[in-house]
Amino acid sequence: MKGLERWVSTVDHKEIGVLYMLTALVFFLIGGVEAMMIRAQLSLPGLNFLAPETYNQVFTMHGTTMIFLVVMPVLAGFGVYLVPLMIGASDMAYPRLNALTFWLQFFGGVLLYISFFAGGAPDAGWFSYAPLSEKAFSPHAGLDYWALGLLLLGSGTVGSAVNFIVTIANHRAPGMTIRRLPLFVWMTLVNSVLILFALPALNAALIMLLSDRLLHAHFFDAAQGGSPILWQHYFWIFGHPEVYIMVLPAFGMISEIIPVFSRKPIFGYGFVASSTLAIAFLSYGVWVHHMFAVALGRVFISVFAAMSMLIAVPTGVKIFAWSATLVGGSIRFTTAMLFAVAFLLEFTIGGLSGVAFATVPIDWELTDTYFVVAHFHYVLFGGTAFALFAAAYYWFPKISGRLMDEKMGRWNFWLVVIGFNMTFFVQHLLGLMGMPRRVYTYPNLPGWAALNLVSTFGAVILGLGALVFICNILASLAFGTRAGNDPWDAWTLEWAAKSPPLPENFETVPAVRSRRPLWDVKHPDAPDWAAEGGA
Amino acid sequence: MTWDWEPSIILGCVALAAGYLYFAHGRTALQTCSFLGGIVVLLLDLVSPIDTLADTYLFSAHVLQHFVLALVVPPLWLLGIPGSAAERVLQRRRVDGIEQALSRPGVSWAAGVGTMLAWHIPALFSAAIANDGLHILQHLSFLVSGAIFWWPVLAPVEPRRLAPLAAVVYLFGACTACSLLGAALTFTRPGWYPAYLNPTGDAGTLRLIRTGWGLDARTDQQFGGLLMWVPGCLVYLSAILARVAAWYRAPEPA
Amino acid sequence: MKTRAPLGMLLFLLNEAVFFFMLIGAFVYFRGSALATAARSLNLAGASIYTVCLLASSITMWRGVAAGSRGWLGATLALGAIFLYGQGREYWALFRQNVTIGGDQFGTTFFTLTGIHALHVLTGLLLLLVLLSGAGRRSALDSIALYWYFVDAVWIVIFAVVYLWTFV
Amino acid sequence: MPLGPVFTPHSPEAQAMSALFGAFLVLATVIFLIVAGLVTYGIVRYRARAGAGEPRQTFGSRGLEITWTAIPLLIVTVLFVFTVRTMASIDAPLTPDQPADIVITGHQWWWEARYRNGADTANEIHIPVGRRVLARIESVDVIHDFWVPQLARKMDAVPGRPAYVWLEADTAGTYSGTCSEFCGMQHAWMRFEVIAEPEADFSAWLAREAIPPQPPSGDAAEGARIFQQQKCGDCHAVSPADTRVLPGPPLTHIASRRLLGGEIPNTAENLTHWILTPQSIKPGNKMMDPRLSAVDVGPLSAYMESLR
Repeated sequence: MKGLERWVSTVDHKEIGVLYMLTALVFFLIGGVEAMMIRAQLSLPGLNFLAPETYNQVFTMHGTTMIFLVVMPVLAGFGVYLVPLMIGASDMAYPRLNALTFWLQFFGGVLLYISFFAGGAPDAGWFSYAPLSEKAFSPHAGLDYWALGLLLLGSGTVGSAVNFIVTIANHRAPGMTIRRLPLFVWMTLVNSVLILFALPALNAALIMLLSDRLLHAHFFDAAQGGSPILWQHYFWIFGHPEVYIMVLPAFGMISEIIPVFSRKPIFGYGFVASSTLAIAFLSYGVWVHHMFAVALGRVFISVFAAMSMLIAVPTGVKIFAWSATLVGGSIRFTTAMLFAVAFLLEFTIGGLSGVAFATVPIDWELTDTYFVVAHFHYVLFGGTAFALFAAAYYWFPKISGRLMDEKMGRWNFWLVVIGFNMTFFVQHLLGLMGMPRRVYTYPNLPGWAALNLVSTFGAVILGLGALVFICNILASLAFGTRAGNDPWDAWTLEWAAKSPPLPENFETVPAVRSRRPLWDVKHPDAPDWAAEGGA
Repeated sequence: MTWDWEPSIILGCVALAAGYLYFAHGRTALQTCSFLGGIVVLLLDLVSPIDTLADTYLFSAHVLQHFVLALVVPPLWLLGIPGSAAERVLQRRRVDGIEQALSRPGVSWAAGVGTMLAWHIPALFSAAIANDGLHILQHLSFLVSGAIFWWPVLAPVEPRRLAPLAAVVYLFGACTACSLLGAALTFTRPGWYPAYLNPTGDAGTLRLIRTGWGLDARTDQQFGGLLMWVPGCLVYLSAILARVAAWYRAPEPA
Repeated sequence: MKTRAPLGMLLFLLNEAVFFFMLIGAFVYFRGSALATAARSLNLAGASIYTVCLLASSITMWRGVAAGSRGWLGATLALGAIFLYGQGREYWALFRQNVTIGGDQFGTTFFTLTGIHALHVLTGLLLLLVLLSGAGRRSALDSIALYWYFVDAVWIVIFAVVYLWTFV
Repeated sequence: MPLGPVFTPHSPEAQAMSALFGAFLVLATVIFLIVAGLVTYGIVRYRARAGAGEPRQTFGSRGLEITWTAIPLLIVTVLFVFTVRTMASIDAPLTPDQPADIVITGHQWWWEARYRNGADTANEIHIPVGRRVLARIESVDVIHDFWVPQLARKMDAVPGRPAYVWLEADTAGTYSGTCSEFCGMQHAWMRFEVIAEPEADFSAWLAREAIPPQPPSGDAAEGARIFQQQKCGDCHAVSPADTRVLPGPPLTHIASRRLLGGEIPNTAENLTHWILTPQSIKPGNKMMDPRLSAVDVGPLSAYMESLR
């Protein structure tokens, strides 16, 4: 009981970080089970494994869970755990706010899931288009839970963004200038600014939806003078930056991991850092590409198409920078590095198929088909989740003091890579064959059944890979090799702390004179601050 | 729709070019290109059919014209001024005083953004279309306030520029302001500037615009708003990125 | 560290500013279909009076922070309460004219926007009350003051958009 | 493996989209191969060798960085130009200056197609081969999306916001279409067919659809009586003159249609099954169970069969 009380009342950033990660892991399992249910229902045409109304709840909850209860909290968790360590601080700026924002997100998630026991889960998809999400068409309480849960989650996210910005602004160790921030910290900073500008759009839209549903207002119901398009605008003004909110910290992780295992600094720190800014700015000018199938006028759509294509450029810059970091290095293939390299390829596919949707006529063919499903899973699984696997293997020793098992790591990696591509690559083809998304079943048209079956088999393999990951965590916690403070011979400040770190983090923070303070310590003969471009 | 070689504009441009070539010592080839390029763009902006379109038919053409006046020409000029020449001029007490007064970020920001916002007040904008004198004043004010706005970002003399992160905030603020106006124009009903609802121009031109290009009054206003919003922001964004990239290249002070 | 609390509050208010911007945006979006009801049923004179009270409360807040005086803060509290009372009267008058949130687009946008704002004022009042009861610290006062100025500034925009723009 | 509809377009509009997609596919493949090549080269050539120390520390190269910013910028510029040109060639005007030939309305979960001469049908849209017709897309409830992959662009059917698409087929045939925006429980089966037929056949069909069906006789007349008694007409039209907006699809010429509910073949057996247990084939649809006995269903079914 004592232990439980400690975890509930903790304000230590490391413990809160771990709480975030554990919560996310539990929801990942739940979301994963939902994914399996979806794939089971779709494995063959005409199955009745799930009733249509159940299926619609399951896919809605799968999307909502993975986005708001897995990716957002786990990224916040890594940030909360690592940012103070990486900048040489002893805690976040507001430790109690830190705890509060975690619990807001925790209970937001719980609230979402209570809906299952209160007359049915939300079933209008993760973007709950009005007027389908209005009382007239979704009379049960599921969508009220959805909106309230998201409001809590959103408030929590805003709180943690404020906390990150103040921490990074005011609590850096001496010498840790903005230009020397580890890229993960830099991207968390930019990300937090994105959150401050994006989440309020969602919160406003949710307030308006709740007004409609609970107080009989008419923001979004066309029958009463409301505007369904307004919901789309507001949701996507949040929703597209949200995509980058889910992927920028992952970029930051990759920017830490690839250099360490290539034994070289990141190629073009300045370009990687400023391209992040470019992405953040542009991400507010691209939301309409989610609405290209609405008749909004050609001029209007073209302008947003241009912006959506443009945002591919700073993203491409990053891919090239990471790839170039490999060249000339001395690459060690740990599991973390395997996932990071796989990330490069999978994310490139997701990025390129994203440009397809900026190309308006292609969007007019393929939006809302399985091609979209394939695309955003390549971004969010092939991108963010692969980066998160890499990050887990990379930072687990710091958090637990033990290494994760490399042999199980290989199994984890290959099962996930094979399962993931098998599941989602074929979904590109299904989209091209005309299969719309969000269908609980489909006619037996030529090729559809076979490809869906392949996809389902892939999902099983992917699920096994995820299970191996969880087993690896549990086994390594109990029996893993002791890691020592710096198992990877890395360069950022967190590796100067003990593993796991002391409650106050550091006994003494090493001097920071460049972007790689520990390299300078280890190589006094050739420190970065003496090298061209290293300071 | 014709080219309108208005002598006063051509004379002004020629004088400006001559003055630049005569006074701006120590310029590099790139700087010369930039400054003269600015003049050429200005000339095109004012004498090409864009001007006819802007005056009579299309709000969006007018936005384009102002966009060039405020966001393209002044930066090109500032980039074209050699640092040494600027320094010499700034040594004079009075010039220095004026520079000090105008280049305070609050002042220059308000000058640039305020001018842009003020001219879009429907009454003022409509008056400027109707009255030639006011119209010339409008164009000049865009040029001058544009130059004042861009000075703290692109001043030829490094110490007179804003610190990098301050410049980011400065430009981001301007981007937000012009986005808001642009978005308002994009998403609201046409008719902010009634003259463009039913232009009283040549019927053939009007038919070309309305059916050939598919620009009805609604799309026209929307397009104008979008031009202000998106390419406008892209200029600010490019400036931000250039400033940040340069900052990352510069060595960290010990 | 003196600047710590206000920076956090400033960032939070930035988020709030975007939030109100979106709500005001919705009001403007529906303005065309809401204007007739707005012009018919809003009470400009009444609203002007309680708007002045709210603005005055920013001045008393500023004096209160500068002088560290409980009296000025008490005055702020009172003025804020008058504002809420005034708004309550406006709501009541509208209800009696059968203008409700479930009515037309004016009711929908007006009550949502001003209601959310009133909740913010109420939050500010409660925070002040906690502070005056002796539980708060000096740094909290700085943050609350900042919040209060923000809520007042938002009202100026709302007043301009909802009332002044309707009657010009 | 069958090629998808995206690769088998049957109208100039779909061909334009298809061509753009083909070009995009080549471009994306090339870019992917470049990245994959670079990564593969990196990990094969530069894997750690035993005993080797730290490699040379390099921090970047401005030239390279500017190059790989500039080239993608150029590529997307070109792509944008093609995008705008293709858009202009396929998109119908936002507010056309001609009336629509067909008004296509999305309902939860069926499509209504009403022609200018009054013909009104469901889940089956007839068009003439080789002639471009203007379709107006509407919705009466939630957002749907009209999509015939081989013929036309997607168009969202947003309530209160009609939109227009060109509909055209270069070959006679049946093209399947579907709702492509999630619209509730039976989104999956909100499918329909576009039947492109020669001009003469089309005109004949159109004329036939616009006149009321033959008055029923015999068993069918008994069915018509039951139809009336059960108030089926509150939700279903049985005459082109009936222009009310109804929750159920028009049955005016139901016997001439190929499919029931856009899903199963229109046979007497299936029809009987549907009427007996309306919620079994497309659960969630708006039809309430009339709880008819098998005795009543026979004549009702016969009445339906008589509506040609």
